Amino acid sequence: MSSNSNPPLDKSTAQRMAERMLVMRRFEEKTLDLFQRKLIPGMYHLYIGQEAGGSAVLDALGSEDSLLTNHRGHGHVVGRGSDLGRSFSELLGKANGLTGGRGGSVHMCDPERGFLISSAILGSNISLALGAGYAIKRSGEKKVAVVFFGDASLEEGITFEVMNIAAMRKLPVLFALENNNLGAIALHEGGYSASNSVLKQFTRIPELFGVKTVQLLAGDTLASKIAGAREAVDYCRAGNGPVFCELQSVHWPGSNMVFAQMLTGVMDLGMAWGEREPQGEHAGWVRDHDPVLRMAREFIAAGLMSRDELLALDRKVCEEVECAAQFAIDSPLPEPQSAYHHVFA
Amino acid sequence: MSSNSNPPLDKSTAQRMAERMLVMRRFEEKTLDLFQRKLIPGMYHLYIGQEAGGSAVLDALGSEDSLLTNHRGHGHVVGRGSDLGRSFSELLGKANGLTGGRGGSVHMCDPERGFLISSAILGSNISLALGAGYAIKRSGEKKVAVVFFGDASLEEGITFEVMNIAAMRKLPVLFALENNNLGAIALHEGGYSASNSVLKQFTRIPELFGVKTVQLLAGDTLASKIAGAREAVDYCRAGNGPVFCELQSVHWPGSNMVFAQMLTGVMDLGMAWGEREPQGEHAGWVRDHDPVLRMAREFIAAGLMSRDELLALDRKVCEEVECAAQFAIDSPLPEPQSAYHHVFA
Amino acid sequence: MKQMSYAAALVDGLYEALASDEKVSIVSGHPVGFGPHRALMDRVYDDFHDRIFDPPNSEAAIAGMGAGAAMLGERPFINLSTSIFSYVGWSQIVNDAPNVHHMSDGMLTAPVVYYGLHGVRGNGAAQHSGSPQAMLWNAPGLQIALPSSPSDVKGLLLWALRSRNPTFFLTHAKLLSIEGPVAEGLYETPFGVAEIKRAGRDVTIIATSLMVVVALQAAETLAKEGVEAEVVDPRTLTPFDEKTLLASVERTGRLVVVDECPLRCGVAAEITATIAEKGFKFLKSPPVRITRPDVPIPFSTPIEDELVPNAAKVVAAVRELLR
Amino acid sequence: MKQMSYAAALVDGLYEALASDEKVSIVSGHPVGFGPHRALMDRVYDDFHDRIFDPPNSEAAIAGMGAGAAMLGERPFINLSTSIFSYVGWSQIVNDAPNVHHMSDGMLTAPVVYYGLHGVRGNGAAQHSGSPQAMLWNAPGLQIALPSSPSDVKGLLLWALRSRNPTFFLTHAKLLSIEGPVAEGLYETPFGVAEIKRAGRDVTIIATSLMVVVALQAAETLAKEGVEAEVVDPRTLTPFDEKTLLASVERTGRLVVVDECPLRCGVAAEITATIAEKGFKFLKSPPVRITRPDVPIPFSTPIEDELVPNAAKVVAAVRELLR
Ligand SMILES: Cc1ncc(C[n+]2csc(CCOP(=O)(O)OP(=O)(O)O)c2C)c(N)n1
Ligand SMILES: Cc1ncc(C[n+]2csc(CCOP(=O)(O)OP(=O)(O)O)c2C)c(N)n1
Ligand SMILES: [Mg+2]
Ligand SMILES: [Mg+2]
Repeated sequence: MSSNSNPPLDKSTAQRMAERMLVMRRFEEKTLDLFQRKLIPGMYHLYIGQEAGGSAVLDALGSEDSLLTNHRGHGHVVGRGSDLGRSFSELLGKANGLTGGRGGSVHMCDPERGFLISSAILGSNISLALGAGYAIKRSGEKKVAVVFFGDASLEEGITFEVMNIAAMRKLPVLFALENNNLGAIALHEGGYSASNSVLKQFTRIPELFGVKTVQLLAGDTLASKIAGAREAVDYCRAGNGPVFCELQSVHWPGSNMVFAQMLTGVMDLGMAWGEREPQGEHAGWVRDHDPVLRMAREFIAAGLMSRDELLALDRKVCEEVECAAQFAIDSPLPEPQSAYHHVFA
Repeated sequence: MSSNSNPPLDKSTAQRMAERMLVMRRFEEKTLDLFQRKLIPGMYHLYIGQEAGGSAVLDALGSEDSLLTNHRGHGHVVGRGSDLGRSFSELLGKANGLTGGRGGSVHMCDPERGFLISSAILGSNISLALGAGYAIKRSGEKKVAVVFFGDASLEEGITFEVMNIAAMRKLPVLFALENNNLGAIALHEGGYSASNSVLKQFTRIPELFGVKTVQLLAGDTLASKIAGAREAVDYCRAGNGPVFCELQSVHWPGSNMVFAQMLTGVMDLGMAWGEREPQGEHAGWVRDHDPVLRMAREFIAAGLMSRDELLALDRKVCEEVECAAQFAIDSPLPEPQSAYHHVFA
Repeated sequence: MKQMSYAAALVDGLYEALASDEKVSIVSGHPVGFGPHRALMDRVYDDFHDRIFDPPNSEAAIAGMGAGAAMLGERPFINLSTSIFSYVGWSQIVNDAPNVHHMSDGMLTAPVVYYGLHGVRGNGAAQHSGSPQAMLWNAPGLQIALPSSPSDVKGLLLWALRSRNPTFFLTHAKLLSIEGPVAEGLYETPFGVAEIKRAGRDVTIIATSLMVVVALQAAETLAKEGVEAEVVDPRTLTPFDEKTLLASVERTGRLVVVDECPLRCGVAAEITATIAEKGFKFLKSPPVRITRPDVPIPFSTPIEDELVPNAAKVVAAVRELLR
Repeated sequence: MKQMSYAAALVDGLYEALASDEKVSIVSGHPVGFGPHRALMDRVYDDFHDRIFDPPNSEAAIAGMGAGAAMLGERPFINLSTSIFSYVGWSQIVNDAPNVHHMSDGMLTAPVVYYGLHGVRGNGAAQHSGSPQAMLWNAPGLQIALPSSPSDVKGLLLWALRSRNPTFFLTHAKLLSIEGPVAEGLYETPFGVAEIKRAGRDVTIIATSLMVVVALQAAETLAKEGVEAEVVDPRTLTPFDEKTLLASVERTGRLVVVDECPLRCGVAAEITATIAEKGFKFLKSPPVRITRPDVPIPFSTPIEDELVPNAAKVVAAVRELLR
């Protein structure tokens, strides 16, 4: 989607997108903070740096659609509108978390908003989404099943099987590849997250099966990404079969190691308009690739939002996030005896 | 490999090929006979109709190479030169079978000839072959690991994983796809063996991973097939990495159902030169597609073998097969107590 | 009650399920194989053609698809054919479907029915003779059914397809042809209710699936010697009817467990351990397991036969126990 | 003897194996995870860089690759990382590698070593807290090691990498940091030899892996109450040292089995069944199992803790048993 012929964004879309992206970012910054304060047990994975593509897809969905994510799903869940307090509570393992502290970071789930339970087994969630598409197709409804997954899932054979079946049955599945591989450090270089495949152009996989592809490249404008995501969702909803949507992003260097580090501090919107210069180890990424700052620049340039509107929105979001985190901190842990609940329905 | 610029075959190659293909065919005709006489317990799958491609690959291999096959492996094993008596004995579950009656039809194995144990789980044998390639590469020897598999294996995700890894590590694996799909009847049409994929051009899979492909099309001459197979094996042996070799054949209609039927009787070489006309339900296949008859016609036309030479060779093979079958029939069953052997080395 | 084969009863159950519930659909339409019973499915194909999907050979994707569809209210019957093909989709079957309900804090369920033929089917060799039920029993959240009679196979299937939980439903190639009375129309055989297939006072024989038939044969022989064996069939492993089993052992004081899984950590291990733990005081002699030994199943008949539990082995064990 | 951590001993074993046998190679080079122990592998990477392959996330292909390479004489160490990722390659692990030797009539072997971290690791939630060993124990032809100490992990690993059979080798995240004496250089701890980790006369506690540590803690507490528990660690499940276990129960007359698998068909089931069958006359009271209940492991600490066997539960069970 690098063409510039997209219709200009309207203000309400810009407002929604800005809020969604700010919520994603501020939520994750706070998550890192809570983790460093030892309030979050276990593993977690931050969505920082991937806000643009994910938000574009979420914006294109309707309330009736089904969603699944993977281990890196905070952004998708809060971007879909799940309660921030219950989301933080889940990360903290609290009784009023989204799943009562049972799933934690890697199994975020909110059925009221169409969010089905997510598998943290690479490739599995893609097969679950195939099932959601199967169910939707059988019901005859005009819904879409979206699954977000990382580039490493393309190393698992099940993903190829799923594409074949989705294509064969023309199932309404939107395969949303979170390709955060640009600039990632591979395992053998001491990093963790880079994909390990001879295949560099991932859209060739769906193409193999005749699955329509849409690419939202890292450098694309948000307007173009939104148009691309809508095209993908509409195609799928119209019953044409599956779509593979590559959401490309430049790897946030803070997550190159297993435990994320925010070496450049929390985001400062002032950096979008030169009021302040990014400092520290990741300054280059912040300056050139931070999708939230890029969003701010794009919206200001297009006259969709002013600096003040953005700052005000950010303050509101920060307050909500702060308040939600406090809610989670103050919330009770689950009762030990509740461990035995919900094995069978 | 449809180009006609292949070097002409020499007589000794023709002789070897003719013998190999006749052995494959006569062995399988006898297998069907033994099965119908209720001497073969369990499931079995015949190699009839696929002799040309398989023989071409086997002819290109050296004695040091490793081989694996799948559930439809009789042709590969006897074509490699395994003892016919011990091969029949295996099908009959006799103590002196290739694996003492432990493996049976779907796990033929002959390590002395490089034949490793075959998995009858679709895709598994391909991953075992990846390991053979890994071992060869580590040893630094100029060997090749060949794995024969059917088109249904391309529906299993593991096959995609294997190709990726083989390509990444440049492993000397020859993926020999036995594509017997032309004219096969699919499950939903009451048949069994047709592949079930949106992908119709199977070489696109290896191409995706940058794996070299060679096609031996059903209609190609044997000379061309032999040249193609040699090209594939030589490329692999030279350390260039894996090759995917599609061995295409026109489905033998006798195996369209689970239990094969020979509605047109055993092969009669006279049909190659019009001495007799094929009769019965599968006459069309025999006339146009039987690879053994086509071989006979091609060799005679090229002056590589005469009718009499072919007939004499066939008589010799038939006698050997007959004698081997009788050996198997006369052989003892394994001792019950031997069941417990060889669980651990 | 009509007399019919196990295979016919299974197909009947599938037909009734499809006819009575729109949400039921079939993935891979040959649950009774491609052999002599194949034609039984014709009427299902005829009447519910659009609810049967014969998929590619992609067991992992299909297993996950079943769980995902079930999360949205579908009732998929996922036929894995030979049940050990479940190993190819194992992660989805034991680590996705059964966790959905718990991980979602009870908000979601994934009531998919996985289906396959287990056991030593006759010359299937090592790779096609397996029985996954012992492994499956160690996966919390998954129901497991092992019907041993035509009546049970239909009733348990209909129960499974209405249950709110995921189920692995296992039949046996050697059961497909056995005949028995089967009620017409819709009926459900509840999970978690063992059945005493034969009453007896001298020894309790617990068995599932084909081994129930073996146990009943053994009981006939023993009866001629004056020994009355009680044959109890748990019918489902999860849920597991400990009570009926323990009550039987309380009456007889002796236990033989017959099972077709390999010995170590097989189904017989759990049954024996449960009775040893909770019925220790009832036991007048050590519990006895008769199972496949821990040996891959070979192809050839005499060496295959050697490894499989049969009536003679059960009879011998009971005689030894009562000596 | 040097004092070192379990993680360091494991890495030491790997290093020695690579140094002493050309045929050993590693597929996926981070067996002690990406956390604090990661750096231990640096010297292995430095010295054997070309013998480590960090593969794509393709567990099924990698599992099959290991078995295939082993058939040609290689000694691959296949790290599946979290051991439940083995479920993705389950068919290759339980239905290919262990059948090679038998199916080939003894002509071939597939001595691959599969490796992974099992168990409830702390906030891993349902999908990452599993223990595959019970399921694996039902796969004939596969060796299983569950080292519980630094010395064992090195010695058993070296034995596994020289054995002629396929092995699944399981460690536990919560064991990685425990310290103990470890001999330098090459030594092998043979499979199939249980070790009495603590002698005692009043009750036998059989445990594996992390549960040995739990059992030893419980034994300390009990000792203060005058109860001397014997803690026996089978160390390997296949081969399985029944003799040492039975001899211990013969001495103590009482049995508690502690295990981190879910209850049904878990490792404790097999151990309990074996002792009930063969040591019935030694038992003065019913055998007791202390295991994870059949519940998926939830993420949050208090509900996770509730489900995991711990020293307090073992102490309580022993007290109850001796009352
Ligand atoms: C089957 C399986 N193998 C391995 C893992 C361990 N694992 C969790 S996340 C991850 C890397 C994921 O990379 P990618 O898909 O690109 O997602 P990203 O973290 O970059 O968002 C791995 C290997 C797993 N969860 N499941
Ligand atoms: C994982 C797995 N799924 C299903 C099967 C059952 N099966 C055996 S052969 C076969 C069809 C094979 O077709 P193809 O690969 O084209 O080989 P062909 O029989 O045509 O030679 C199937 C589905 C199996 N062996 N393994
Ligand atoms: Mg990634
Ligand atoms: Mg085929």
